[in-house]
Amino acid sequence: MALTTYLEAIRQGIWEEMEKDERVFILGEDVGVYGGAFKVTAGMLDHFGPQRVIDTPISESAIVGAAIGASYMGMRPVAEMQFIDFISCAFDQITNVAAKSRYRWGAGVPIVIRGPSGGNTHGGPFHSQNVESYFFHTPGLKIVQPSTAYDAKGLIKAAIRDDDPVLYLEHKYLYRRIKEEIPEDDYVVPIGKATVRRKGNDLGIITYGAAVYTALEAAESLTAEGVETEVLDIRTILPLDEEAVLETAKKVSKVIVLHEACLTGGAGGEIVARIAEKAFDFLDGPVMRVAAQDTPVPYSPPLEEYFLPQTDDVLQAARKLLAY
Amino acid sequence: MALTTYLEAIRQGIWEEMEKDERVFILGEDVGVYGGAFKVTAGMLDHFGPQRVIDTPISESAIVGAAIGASYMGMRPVAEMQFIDFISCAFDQITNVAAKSRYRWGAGVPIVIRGPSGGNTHGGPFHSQNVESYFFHTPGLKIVQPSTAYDAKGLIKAAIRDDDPVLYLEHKYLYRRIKEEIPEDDYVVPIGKATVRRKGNDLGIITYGAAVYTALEAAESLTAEGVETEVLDIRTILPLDEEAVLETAKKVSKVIVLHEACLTGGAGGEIVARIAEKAFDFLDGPVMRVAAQDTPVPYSPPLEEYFLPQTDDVLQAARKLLAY
Amino acid sequence: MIDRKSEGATRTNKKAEIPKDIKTQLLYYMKLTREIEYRIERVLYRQGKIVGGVYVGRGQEAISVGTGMLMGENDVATPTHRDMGIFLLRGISPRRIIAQYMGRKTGVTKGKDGNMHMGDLKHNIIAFVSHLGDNVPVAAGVALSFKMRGEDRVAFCYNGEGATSRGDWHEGVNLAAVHKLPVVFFINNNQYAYSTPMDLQMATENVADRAPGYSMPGDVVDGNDVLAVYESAKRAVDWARSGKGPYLVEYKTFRMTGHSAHDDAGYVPKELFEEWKKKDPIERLVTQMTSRNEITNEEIERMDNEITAVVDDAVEWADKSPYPDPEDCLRDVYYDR
Amino acid sequence: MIDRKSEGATRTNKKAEIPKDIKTQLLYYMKLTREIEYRIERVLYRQGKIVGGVYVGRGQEAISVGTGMLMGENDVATPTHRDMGIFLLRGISPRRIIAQYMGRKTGVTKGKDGNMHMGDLKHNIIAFVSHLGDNVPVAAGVALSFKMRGEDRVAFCYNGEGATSRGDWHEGVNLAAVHKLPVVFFINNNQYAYSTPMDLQMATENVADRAPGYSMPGDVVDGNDVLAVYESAKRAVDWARSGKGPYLVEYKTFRMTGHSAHDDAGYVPKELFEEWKKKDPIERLVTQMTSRNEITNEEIERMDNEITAVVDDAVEWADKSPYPDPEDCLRDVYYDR
Ligand SMILES: Cc1ncc(C[n+]2csc(CCOP(=O)(O)OP(=O)(O)O)c2C)c(N)n1
Ligand SMILES: Cc1ncc(C[n+]2csc(CCOP(=O)(O)OP(=O)(O)O)c2C)c(N)n1
Ligand SMILES: [Mg+2]
Ligand SMILES: [Mg+2]
Repeated sequence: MALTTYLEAIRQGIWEEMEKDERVFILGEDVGVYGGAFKVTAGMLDHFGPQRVIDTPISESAIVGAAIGASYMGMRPVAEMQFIDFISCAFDQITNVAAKSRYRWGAGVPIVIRGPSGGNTHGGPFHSQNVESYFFHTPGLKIVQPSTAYDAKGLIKAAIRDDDPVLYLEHKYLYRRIKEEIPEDDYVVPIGKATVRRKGNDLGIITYGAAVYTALEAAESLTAEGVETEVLDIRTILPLDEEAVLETAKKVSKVIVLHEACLTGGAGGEIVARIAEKAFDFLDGPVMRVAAQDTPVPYSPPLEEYFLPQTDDVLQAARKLLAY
Repeated sequence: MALTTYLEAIRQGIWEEMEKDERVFILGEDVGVYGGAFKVTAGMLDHFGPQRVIDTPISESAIVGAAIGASYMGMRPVAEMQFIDFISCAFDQITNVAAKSRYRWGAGVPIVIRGPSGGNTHGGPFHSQNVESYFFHTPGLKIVQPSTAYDAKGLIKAAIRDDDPVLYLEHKYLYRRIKEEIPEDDYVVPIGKATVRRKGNDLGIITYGAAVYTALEAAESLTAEGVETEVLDIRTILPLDEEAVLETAKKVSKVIVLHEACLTGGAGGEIVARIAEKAFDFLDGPVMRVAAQDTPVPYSPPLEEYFLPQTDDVLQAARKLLAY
Repeated sequence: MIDRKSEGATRTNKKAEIPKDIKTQLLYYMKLTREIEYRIERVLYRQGKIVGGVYVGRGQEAISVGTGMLMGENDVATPTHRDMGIFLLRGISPRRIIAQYMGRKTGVTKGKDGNMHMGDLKHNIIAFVSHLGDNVPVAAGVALSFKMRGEDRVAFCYNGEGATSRGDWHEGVNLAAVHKLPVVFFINNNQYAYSTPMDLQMATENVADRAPGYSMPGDVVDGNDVLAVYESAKRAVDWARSGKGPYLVEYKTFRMTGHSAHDDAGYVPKELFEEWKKKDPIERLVTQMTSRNEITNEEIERMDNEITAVVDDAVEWADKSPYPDPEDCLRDVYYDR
Repeated sequence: MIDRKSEGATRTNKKAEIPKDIKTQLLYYMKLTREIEYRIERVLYRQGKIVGGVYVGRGQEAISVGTGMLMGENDVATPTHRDMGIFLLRGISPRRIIAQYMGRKTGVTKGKDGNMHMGDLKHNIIAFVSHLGDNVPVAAGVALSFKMRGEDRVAFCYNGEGATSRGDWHEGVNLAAVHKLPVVFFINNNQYAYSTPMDLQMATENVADRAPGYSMPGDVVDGNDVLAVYESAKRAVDWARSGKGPYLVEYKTFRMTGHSAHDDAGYVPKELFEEWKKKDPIERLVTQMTSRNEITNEEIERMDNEITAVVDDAVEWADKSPYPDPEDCLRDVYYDR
């Protein structure tokens, strides 16, 4: 079987759902003729036509608002943010209109908002952000971030079929770097379920998105020191799979929470808080966090490298924790 | 000396700063003739004139954007959101333009964005929110939330004099309910400094805003059970006074973090994470959180009461923790 | 304050063509709207029975009623906070409406949200969110789905003049214009947004002056003349229905109260209230209909009595309705949870 | 593609009045702009020496240069991503600019941000943020401060036609119009926003068609004729400076490249490139000046050589410049920290 990139997996997932369900359509900037800034929607305009692949004006708030309106009428829109950073312009529609709708008046909003996120590509302060933490405080919303091609496809399908609004955060650093064999038949990866990427008993790293690879690299290098590290990829950030988080924490007793977003106010704080409260008796050391610096994402390579959490940072935290 | 309300304290603080510094001006919806929806700017139009008290169109993003632009030119704008809930419409300008400006190109943005926040007034999903957690993940921004009239005045003055953008979150439930004697002379309450509202050795409650009163009530009622509770009012949510947080945590060994915003993704997670990592050895029990339910703010009184963290919820957590 | 611009302006002659039974319905719904709002604002609110704030459309009833009468079974409305008429016309019962204001479980939103923030997809009404202008992209999306599926349906999007300053208003209207979506933007220009007068809200005399900037027709109509409202709405809705794209109609009117129940509108010159009182839309229709012998005083009295009874019943029913259970707080955040 | 509307449209005769030395400067800065962008996009980028993406204004140089020439010492610009001319005219050195693109410590933003995201208050330039349209309320605020303090200064606000779809564009323009703020909105309408053509961006033929919706003059001008650009900008800036409020000028032009360095613009019909190549703003000014004997071939050659030398020097200097220290990452998040 051929290898499928993370990017292609997303494209396949959307494509298949559009084939299967005529309520599904795409809207966003340059998603049509151009196929999207990163080509996630390449070929879709030709195949599905301009009624279902809609190039919009530069209006993120209207993109999301229109998706909401169409979803009220039974459609299943998939809205693209050209870079996820621009989702800030649609913050109001997402948090106030979409997320609260079912709760307020029983009208579900089955929309997907997706876009390229993350750093490590020298995109600077406005093309590198991880925005999950900005939306994490929003009951009614779901947030997923796949780390593998398999999950990328399975989660986009689950997101499209979900009856609630889902933020689907793609990591652009993984788009073409990650390739794997994925099943040709239809499958979904359930929203709300974490997965163990590597088993271990000595230490746990709880993480998601591109940072999963940083965690795996750290885990690999710890083997040499005789340390078996469990890596838990939470995949869904909201609602959080607390059960899986606590299971790992209780098993390994020493936990690092790792994410690429900056530290303060990051989703990591919530994960730590759940562990600190509900697995307290099992802990053999402080729950540590490794994350990006508390600054905007800088542009120049030495700055960005310093900014992002590196494998060495994880190793340093691990050694401190292991020595506990 | 006369008693000054929390609301009047804010008004005095702004007024005095406007008297002292002609760079300070006000803009927002209905801040002029009407004196603001809650009358925080009452009388200012008459006294300072329409050049310095500017009624704007219903354009939160432009209000903040214009404040930023004026601040680049040396002004010190104080922008009002009629209800803080509407700040969602200005999310992009705040997080991307204001907060990153100094970092990106050295241009400070000395603006204050203020407005009535919080629930307990049957305002429903769009007139009751606590928005601090939405902005908490934003390096470059400062966020304060006063709980007393003294702090309300001292912090608004500090915010206006601050060289960085400050979100000043007023709790509307406190506006007219809180009254105290405050000094007539000029003073500031430094941004970034927590304060102990009540000393104690057995238990600590770390909180801010209106929840300070919930904490004090719980503390009072615990005295009867012989428990001395320390209540730490962090006042500044960003940047967090980690030192004070850790000091309380280390001293009492049993900590509850309490806030009115809903639990998941709330600022409480960050506070817990700091304690769990940096005061681990001092803890005699899990760090617990008490917060609002993970739902939008419901309208009907029984729902809102259930939604908000009540003194009883704090007591329940306290007893669990004390039994540890 | 008369029809202006674009096709069919000043077709006052056409008013004669509106059949008597339509006029009677217009009168009924304007009166019902006024009575319900009166009860809410001037009675129940003062009795402390209303939860939260109250916004009414007193003096502006012709707008929601005159336009709402044009809604076909499958058309969809995104009303705003002064459009009570829409809810009544769409068949939301006065009982559920009063219960809504009282925060009861039997209210339209089961106590989850309050006052005008009610909606019901079964009645093709999308609930208003406080954030002004947010309903514009939403209405565009509703219309987009109609266009995609080739359905003969129109979205009715309501806003005050103040809401048009919001970025979302611009984005939504532009999107509708680019894709020629079947949506009509109805603007109630009551000349104030809270305390803010028109000249601090926009630099033009009319909201409709913005319509050409989207290649869209924009009419200015007397919003206190329900027959003019009805006709202008028909023109606009026909246009949208026939696939020509969006249409904007601005209704000049006046808010005969404060912004909300706690606002005494001290900032509004008293003369304005007096001037506009003379233009009361209900009085005007009554005068016109009686002068044409289209309705008798007796019939009016019967109508008034019926309305009083309906609202009495609604208040009584609502007042007896239970509050939601506290634990309902946790329901419906997500599907099936 | 000729002047239109409002005061002074089609004053082509006036072009003769632009003094020779101004024309020479216009030529110099257009050429310098093109050369710097050529070096960045076609040389350094391909050598892998540029960090991140690259956007250039090839073929559009007349706009930033022709308008920027009107900036007085104290006027303030909020340029966007195709306005290199502004930086050069405001005295930001080519050395710092190239260093900016290379992510060096000596770049305008010290490596913190990249490419066009540069600004320097000492030079009265406010740094662009990626989020299109965000600079419009900011420019309004700049102009507000001028008005409040009674200063004789104007804000120059730049955007592409695509950015005008953003809500912030509307909010900012409206605010400026309501308060009659001294700001000029310059629109480069290069007919594409990334791959999106005009007709999918707005329903009107011109961005300027929106100006009346804000009671603001709006001109449509040939953006590839630098003299027309200069004159129209003068008209607009004079208007704003004299306290009459904002002004919008739309420059019709064409993006003679892809959206950014990695985009081959396959979606643009080839004929359009050919058509617009003939309208090259630099060639046009050269032809006009030489035909009037306002410049000799020798002088042009000297100018070209000077520019090459300036840019060579800048590249060399930048390439030798250090990268920022990793720990600089932590600096300047807050004042004095
Ligand atoms: C985005 C936003 N900002 C502020 C408010 C507060 N607010 C509620 S109604 C109102 C005035 C609305 O004026 P207009 O749109 O003219 O409608 P009217 O009330 O006059 O019918 C304001 C400012 C809001 N609801 N939403
Ligand atoms: C809010 C926002 N959405 C999307 C983008 C991505 N983007 C960058 S440039 C561009 C096209 C801009 O078109 P236009 O405004 O016409 O300027 P031009 O590039 O043609 O000069 C887009 C969509 C952005 N920068 N900001
Ligand atoms: Mg109004
Ligand atoms: Mg363009």
